[in-house]
Amino acid sequence: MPALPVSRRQILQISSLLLASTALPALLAAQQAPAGGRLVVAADSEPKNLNPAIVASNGVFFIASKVIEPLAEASFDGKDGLQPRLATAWEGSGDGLRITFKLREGVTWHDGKPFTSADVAFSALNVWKPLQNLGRIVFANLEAVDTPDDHTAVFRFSKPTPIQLIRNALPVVSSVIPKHLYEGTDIATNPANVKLVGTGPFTFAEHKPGEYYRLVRNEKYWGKDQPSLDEIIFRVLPDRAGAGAALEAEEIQLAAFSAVPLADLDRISKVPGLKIVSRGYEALTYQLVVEINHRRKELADPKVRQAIAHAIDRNFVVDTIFLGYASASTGPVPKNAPEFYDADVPSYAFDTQKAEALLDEAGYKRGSDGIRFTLKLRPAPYFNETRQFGDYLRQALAAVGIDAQIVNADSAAHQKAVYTDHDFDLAVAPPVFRGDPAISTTILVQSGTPAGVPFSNQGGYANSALDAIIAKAATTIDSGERTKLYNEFQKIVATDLPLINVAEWGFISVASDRVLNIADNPRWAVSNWATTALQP
Amino acid sequence: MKTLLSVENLRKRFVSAERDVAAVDGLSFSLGTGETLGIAGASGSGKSTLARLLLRLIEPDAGGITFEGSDWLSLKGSDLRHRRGRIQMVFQDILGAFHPSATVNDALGDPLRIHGIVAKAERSSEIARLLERVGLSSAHATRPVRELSGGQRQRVAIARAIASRPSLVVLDEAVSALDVQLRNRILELLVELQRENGISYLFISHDLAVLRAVSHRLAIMDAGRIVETGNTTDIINHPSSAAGRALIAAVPRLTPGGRPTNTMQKSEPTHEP
Amino acid sequence: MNLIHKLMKTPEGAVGFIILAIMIGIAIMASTISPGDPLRIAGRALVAPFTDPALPLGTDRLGRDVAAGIVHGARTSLLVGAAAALAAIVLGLLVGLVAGFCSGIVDEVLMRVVDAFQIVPGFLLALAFVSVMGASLPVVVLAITLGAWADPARLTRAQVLSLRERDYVAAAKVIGMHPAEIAVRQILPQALPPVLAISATLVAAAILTEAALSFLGLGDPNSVTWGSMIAEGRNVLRSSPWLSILPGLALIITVVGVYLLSEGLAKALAGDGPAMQGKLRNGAAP
Amino acid sequence: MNRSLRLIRRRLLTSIPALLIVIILTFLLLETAPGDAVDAYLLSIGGGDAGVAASLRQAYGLDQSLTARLWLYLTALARLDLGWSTAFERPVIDLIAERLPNTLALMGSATALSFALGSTLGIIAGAKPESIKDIMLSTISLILYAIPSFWLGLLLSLLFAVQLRWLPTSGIETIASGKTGLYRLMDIARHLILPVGALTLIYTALFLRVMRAGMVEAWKLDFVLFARAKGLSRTRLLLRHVARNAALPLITMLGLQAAAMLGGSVVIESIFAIPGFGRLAQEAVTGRDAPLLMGIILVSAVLVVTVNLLVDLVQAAFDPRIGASEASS
Repeated sequence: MPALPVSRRQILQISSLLLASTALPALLAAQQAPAGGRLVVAADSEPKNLNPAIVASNGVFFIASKVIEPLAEASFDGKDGLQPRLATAWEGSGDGLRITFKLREGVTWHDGKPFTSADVAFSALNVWKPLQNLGRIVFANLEAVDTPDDHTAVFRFSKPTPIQLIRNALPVVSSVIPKHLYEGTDIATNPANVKLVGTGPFTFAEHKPGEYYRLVRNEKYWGKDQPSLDEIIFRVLPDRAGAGAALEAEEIQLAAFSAVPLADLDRISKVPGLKIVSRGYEALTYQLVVEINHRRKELADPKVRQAIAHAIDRNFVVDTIFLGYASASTGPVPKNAPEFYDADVPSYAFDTQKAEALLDEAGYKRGSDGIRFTLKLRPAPYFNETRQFGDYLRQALAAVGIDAQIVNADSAAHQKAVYTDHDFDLAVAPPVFRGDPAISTTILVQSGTPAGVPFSNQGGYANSALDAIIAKAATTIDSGERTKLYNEFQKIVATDLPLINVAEWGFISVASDRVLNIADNPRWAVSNWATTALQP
Repeated sequence: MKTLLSVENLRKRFVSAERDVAAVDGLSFSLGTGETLGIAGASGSGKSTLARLLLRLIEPDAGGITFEGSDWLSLKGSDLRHRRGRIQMVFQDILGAFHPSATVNDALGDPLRIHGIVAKAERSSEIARLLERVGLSSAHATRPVRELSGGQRQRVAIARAIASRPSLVVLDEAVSALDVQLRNRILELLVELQRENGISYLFISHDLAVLRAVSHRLAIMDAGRIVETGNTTDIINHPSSAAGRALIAAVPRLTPGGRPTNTMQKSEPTHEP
Repeated sequence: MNLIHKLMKTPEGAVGFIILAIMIGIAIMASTISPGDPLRIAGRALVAPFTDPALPLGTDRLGRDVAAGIVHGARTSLLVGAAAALAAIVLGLLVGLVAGFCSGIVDEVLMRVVDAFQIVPGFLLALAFVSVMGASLPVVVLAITLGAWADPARLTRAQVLSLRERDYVAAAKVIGMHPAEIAVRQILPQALPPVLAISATLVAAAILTEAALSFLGLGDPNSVTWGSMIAEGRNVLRSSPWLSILPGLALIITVVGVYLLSEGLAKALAGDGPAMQGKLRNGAAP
Repeated sequence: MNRSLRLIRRRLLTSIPALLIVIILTFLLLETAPGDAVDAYLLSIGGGDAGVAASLRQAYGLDQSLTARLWLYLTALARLDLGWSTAFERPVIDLIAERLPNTLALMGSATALSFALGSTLGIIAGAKPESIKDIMLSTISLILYAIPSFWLGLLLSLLFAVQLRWLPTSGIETIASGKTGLYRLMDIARHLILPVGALTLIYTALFLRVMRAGMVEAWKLDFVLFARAKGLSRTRLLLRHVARNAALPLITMLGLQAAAMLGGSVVIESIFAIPGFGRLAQEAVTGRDAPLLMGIILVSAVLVVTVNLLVDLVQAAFDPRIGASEASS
């Protein structure tokens, strides 16, 4: 597996951290760490359903991944980018109809019952496939799970399913929950969804709504000498600007997922005792995307879309909005997914003259007031950066004679307006790349998704060639061939611009120097933190 | 003498959390054209309530009022507003009866406009005529009412009352706030107007001296009822009710043998030709 | 003229008048003082104030001119404040007038609605309203109005109730004046002064409420407001505190100006009648 | 006593329809909102397909008609059942019971402190209107009163929590401290110092100004002038007559401000991460959680009504005329 490419700024960041002796231990994985201690972490939301087997989202994983484990976790250096968790080995059959998992032995649930293949079979068939937001796609063709013995689970599919997809999806979709607590109950309302029972390094102790979650050390964890922390507290700090202050006041030791606003990082990095870490999010890449409503006749014209792409100064976006903690996008697959990434696609350099020429060519001349046409722009409200990019895009479009009126709405209203009512011309969205195009970026351009499905193609774009490639890749077993299909996919998207990919970014963690072994895998923030330690 | 107004068994109670008072309790009387009926009574006897009932400022609980030959109480909405010009009132509080920022023009112009008494173009000359009739000069027309003297104000109030050419004017303690000299002049004016226009007056007062000077007939009110009624002089000389005796006793100069305070000539009630 | 003269004689009135005159002047002249879209990117990001003559007050996170923002923000803040206060007063007058004049069932129903708006925390209402309706200037104005009209309504009704017992209203009725004309021409002008006396504090409260809404991210994204500038600057409060402090000062100075003016007015009017009580009764904004 | 009972009855009778209007308006507001509880939930879990959305809408009862849902809510309410929060999957009453004490502690102590402080300073300022002391206090209070609470909260937090580290930056108590009894109370008090301080500064300014204005008026009252002429000592006059008279508008103000203060908690709770009512309201709105939002608004309305009733009773005790006119109005 090749080294993961990171942006220039990231490299600078990492090397500067390497120079700073205080930050050094954090980057050396599995460093000899002191045991014990309570780690207090900022959390900005309280998911009402904490069960990662049902809700595969980063907000849930952030807390639940310490308690409930997947079959495998992402890894910087493991085979296929994976490291074993509850499964120790996996093997697909050549026809793509079976995958066999060897399961870890000697693992017990937090309530003392043994973990067996029956739990995996139950989770897969009764939870992942029917209930989970992503599992419904990945395991759509899962027919049965055979359990020849307590430590073997054989997944059987009705149609060929690419092992590449399953592998890439494992860290996200395969959280195993205990059959003995869920069987025969209403899974969606089971009390264990909020008071988690898993096999992970930490057990769920309490949740004080509005204040904190408390996880405590699992003394019987299967990992040798793991975990090293005694306790993890997720302190609820819904106000982002509050996290920086709490870190400085040493009330918390870690703020992940850019809980500290990017704009404040420059200053925070100079505060003694705090460090900034941009690693640990490589498999959690967010893409900054301009969604386009193709029902608008102006936007249905590829020239206009190209003009918009030329009007956006990606360097400004990366340097000013993301303060360098991002990189410019070339297409729908981020550079952080080297398995699929293809740089050889049409690109759109920042060039307002070209943009204006394209708009003139398309027949939309500037009016007497300098305006060509007016658009409704809806930036997603989820991140500071999406809103700021909305502000920027309005200005960038104004520069080429397009008058974009921003409509801000809260999350629910934004969701309804864009993905159900199609009440937008342009929207700014931050979709997540989840390791495989089949479960992330393709849904944004594929046609045929009914209205009401969040984060899907609701711009009315339909391209049968593109649809065909996406469909074919979903059942292509051969990894090489499947990758080629996705290369083709990237070319078409970058050429035809059903949407405009602007930038891709990971998050930033700010931590006390006392926190050790952070960012030791590409999904670190949402992994189990078994090795994370705290210097007294 | 033709009957202009007749009141039958009129009743009005005021009910609230604190009290329950029958302000007017079965009142009956009638009034002829060109006649002045004085209503006398101690304070709280229901005089003002009667005035407000007649002007439809409040509604009675029971009873009937016939005015100018038709049922006065059955009138509603715009029908009532159109007929309102026929009964007018002069209030006790001579300042409070005018809008604080009104000019004489406003005060007199409103009834003329509302009842269409004269065409718009003739309104200012009509106002001048009205002012002249109540003994003011047309130069007063542009003055704010609040800047006038008490006597001038009451003249404006009377001018307003006769502007819509009513057949009945209710005067509720209309001269009580004025000093004796002014009072006499106003009373003279009223009598003169009655003589010229044949207006009827319902003259409400607690002051028998005033009533004796202007009333053809007198009614004594007590606790919401009329306890005696008859010729003014007769009642003042020989009150038959306790309330009447008490009222007369309160005004020493009215006791038999005393001299009346003024020597105005009452006009005779006009008779229809 | 007389009133302004009296006003300028009180120290509060004079200072308040001058502050507001300057602010209103800036708001009116905003496009002349600082032409173009105040939201456009004018230079490097985070230029410190007083370092670049072209950008006297520096730039924000995206390189937008802070001076332009403050100048144009004056326009939005004052406009929102004045519009919301005006709407609240007009609505309050209307409801109070109808309730007080009609009495009976109409009064009872209207007053229960007024009660409803008075017992609900106005800011909660505004927050829910803007979140749900989406943030734009008219929605923000409406949201602030919803939380502010009940007081003027109650005040108007109390005035009307006492005024309608006056003889001059009875006199107007007696001459056959239409009830609508009585309400509008006879009662309204007299009911107005105490309601207008609280208008200044309504404006101040509206400006503060708009700022609080913008601070929570519920301001109109297409126009600059001081509240949104403060919120925007909050993320860099420690490294570039001027981004929050400058619009904050503008906001405080304006609100102080409004309060001073209302004090001065109350003093100037005190000669004409009893001074207004509870001058700040509507002032508490979050 | 009879008057008090009448007052209570009158308040209750007028409050019920008002509360009903509050409920219906809140309900309609959320009804017109773009996006419902299911949209909000799907968003929080990172998406889902149309089938999930439909089954969730059924589970939440959102497939029923508007009137059916309103009727269901009202009948449940009549049984004192505040319903089920969709955003938290818990009974609304539990959530409110959990958050309300925090807000009450915050607002209660800020109100009590500012009331005491404001009236005292108001007496000092109003003791001699237009004196240097008065002008200084009035000016400071005017400026304080113009400061937005969020701004003051931010600056206080920056200074005392981050720079000086004397006090915690946020929260209602030290998390998972295991403290009990008096130690826990002291811990909570420590956490409340900054938010309460910010609110107290602003509300003190308000009460000061009202008290002072009342005093200025009271000095002009006939009986005060008379008492002065009689040669009553100034201090005695000040406290016995003037301040006593000025206290009434202050108490009225307390009632008038109850709703505004409760609303003001939203911003302060957001800055200091206090799990209180204001924050719960925000979460209810974002989650399009109609029962929760209605529960919050309803409970805050009931609180405001209660405070006003208490204010009425206190005023009636102070000044018998007020009670009488209020009861008969």
